[in-house]
Amino acid sequence: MQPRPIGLKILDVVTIIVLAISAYLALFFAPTEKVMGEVQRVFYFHIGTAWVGLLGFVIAAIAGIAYLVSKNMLWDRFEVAAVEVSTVFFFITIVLGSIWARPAWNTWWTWDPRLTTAAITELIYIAYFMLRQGIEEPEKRARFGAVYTLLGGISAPITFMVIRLFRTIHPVVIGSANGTQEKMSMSGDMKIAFFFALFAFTVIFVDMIWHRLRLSALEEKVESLKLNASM
Amino acid sequence: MIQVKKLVKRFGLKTILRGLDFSVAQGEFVALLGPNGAGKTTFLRILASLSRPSLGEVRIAGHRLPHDAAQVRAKLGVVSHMPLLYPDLTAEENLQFYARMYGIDGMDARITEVLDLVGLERRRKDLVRAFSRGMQQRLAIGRAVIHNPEVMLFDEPYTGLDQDASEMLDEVLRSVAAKGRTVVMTSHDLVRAEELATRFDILSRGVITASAARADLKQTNLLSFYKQSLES
Amino acid sequence: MNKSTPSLWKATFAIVRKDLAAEFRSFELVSAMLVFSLLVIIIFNFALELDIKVREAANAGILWTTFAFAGTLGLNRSMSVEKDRGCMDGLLLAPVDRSAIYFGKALSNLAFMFIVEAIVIPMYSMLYNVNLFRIDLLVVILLGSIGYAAVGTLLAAMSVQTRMREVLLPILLFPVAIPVLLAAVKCSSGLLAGDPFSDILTPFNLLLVYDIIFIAIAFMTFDFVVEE
Amino acid sequence: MFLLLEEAPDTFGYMILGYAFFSVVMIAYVASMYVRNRNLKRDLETLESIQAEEAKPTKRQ
Repeated sequence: MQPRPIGLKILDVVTIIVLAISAYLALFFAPTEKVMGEVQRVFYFHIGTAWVGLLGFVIAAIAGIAYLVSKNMLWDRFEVAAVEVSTVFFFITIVLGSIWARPAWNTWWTWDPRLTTAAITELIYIAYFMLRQGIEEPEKRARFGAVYTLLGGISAPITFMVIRLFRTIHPVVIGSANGTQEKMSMSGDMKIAFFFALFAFTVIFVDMIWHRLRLSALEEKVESLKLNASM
Repeated sequence: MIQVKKLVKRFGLKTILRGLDFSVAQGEFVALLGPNGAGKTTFLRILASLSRPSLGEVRIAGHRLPHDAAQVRAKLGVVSHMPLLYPDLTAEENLQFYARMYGIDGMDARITEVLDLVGLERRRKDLVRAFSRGMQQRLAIGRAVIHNPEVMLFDEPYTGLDQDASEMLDEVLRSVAAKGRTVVMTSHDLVRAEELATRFDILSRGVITASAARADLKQTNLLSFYKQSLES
Repeated sequence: MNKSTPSLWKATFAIVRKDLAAEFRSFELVSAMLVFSLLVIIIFNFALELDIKVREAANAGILWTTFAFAGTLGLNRSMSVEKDRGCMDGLLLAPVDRSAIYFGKALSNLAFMFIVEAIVIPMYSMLYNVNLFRIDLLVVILLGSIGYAAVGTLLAAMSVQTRMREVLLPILLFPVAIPVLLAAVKCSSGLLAGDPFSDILTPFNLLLVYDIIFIAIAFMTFDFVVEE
Repeated sequence: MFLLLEEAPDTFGYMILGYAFFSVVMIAYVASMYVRNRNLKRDLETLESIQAEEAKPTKRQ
């Protein structure tokens, strides 16, 4: 594989810097929340990872459609990279949410729409990798993967809507909360930490996708050499 | 009847067919010979419209693949090493089903005709489950000719058949091929191929490496021709 | 002998007819689904200690869990029949549109689900003394089964082509089919609790939306699942 | 946490747990990418050397 391109090297450094700044803002800069105490500080990273987790899911579905239309393996690599990185981030989101929920709601887990949808989405991701694992041909793997991300990408929002009919106790962070839900109010410094976390995780996400894409390219190269060797 | 130009088929990174050229005139019976892994089945699946070419041009009876797949399919009969039959249906019901899928009018008369052709008229009402391998394969041929196709593709039709069954199959294949149909058959059974085909093409490493008409093979026999073309 | 390319409708119907004819000869699939359904119901009965109070809340959930599990059996089996003997190639060789194959298989899967439901529902009504024969409830069951069979047929066509085959189908299907199952449960439990129809309008609409979207998606992507 | 004890509940431990978890998963993921990358590079080298030698290739699995 070629050495890391200069752009990626710069991005790696930037990623570490923004992660450090975001951690500083979340841990020290933002004021302690009155009701929840220190644990509220995980919220910044919870939101950051959730945001890129969802972003990755959307990117994967779009890459899936692009693959089916163009049959260009580059889109397949994009899809895999997006799903894999998102799976990691979404897993963090769910666990951080759970850690927050323990003191807040006095339970590690609640069957709240957001949490449940997140968990189901994570299961769709895992099913996606199991599907790919079971297919030898790269081209078929790409096709099936694309169809499945498309199905998952459409069913997840409907899942959310359906589960919301049952009940919710999740706070609404942005947008209007209706009367039954508690609304989290943020001070100015909190908002800085919040928006910086969103920005920081977007940068981290891009950096990781880039690395994952390079890994896929290498995988493909090795796979093709192996095939030629065994012919 | 069949023209193939510079056909390339890749599965992901693996290239199976590498710029294959091939053409068959109407009424020819071409045996496609070659070692395992040479791409015979892949090539036949492309001709059968079951697999898309990665590059190159494929024309069957004037129609382009994969673009005009529906027109090609209507003129194509395929016999593979799998019977493509439903074991829980009778011979008649299997043929009825495929007749409906091909939109054939006067279905019953045609089914009788076909069952006669493959010598299974007396087993018409029997479940395919109870058929021997050879009978299943004959019924599979009946299934493949139900719509009176102009072009027929046989993919290793003798797989799993004993001597007697193979001989019976020979007769059926010959009578099916006799009606001016164009046939392409893959096989690694040189004896069978020699009896039926009018032309022999060798497929090796994704291209046709040699071709000989039956007439040219008078002096030398098929086996030595086959070995020579693989070595070169 | 005349021949013409059959219409989408005729080809679809031919496939359904073939599947039903094979099934009515052996009853393998329906009987397996049926026995399995009854076992699920019995297990639930003891696992949940269903006294009258719990049962009223749980009826809808038990019914749909039963249908979903039994449905998976049917989906797997009806696709492996095509795959094992190469019959899928036979279908693909016919001069019919790919969507005819999808609709044909989806309709026969749906028919198998209906047959099982037609036996499970009266039996369940009898065993637990609830009346499930209500037109509104039957409509919900119809819509729920349609959505489930629509996605299930597509995913079964995928899973039979993988190394894990039958094992993979529920793993692929359940997370994607959760909306249709939950919406159906919500509708059914509302109806069984005697709520007016206006109360269950939201889940009912979601059920409809899911059906329409997923039939459309499956119809559009089925080509990609069977082509090579 | 000592300062804020009267106003807010003591949830300092949960916060530490959260960030510790985050760090562990991120490090694990980055490490997995690194390991996969290294293994692939090693495979690549082996395969390239095999090709260079034109030796009879063995099927790797």
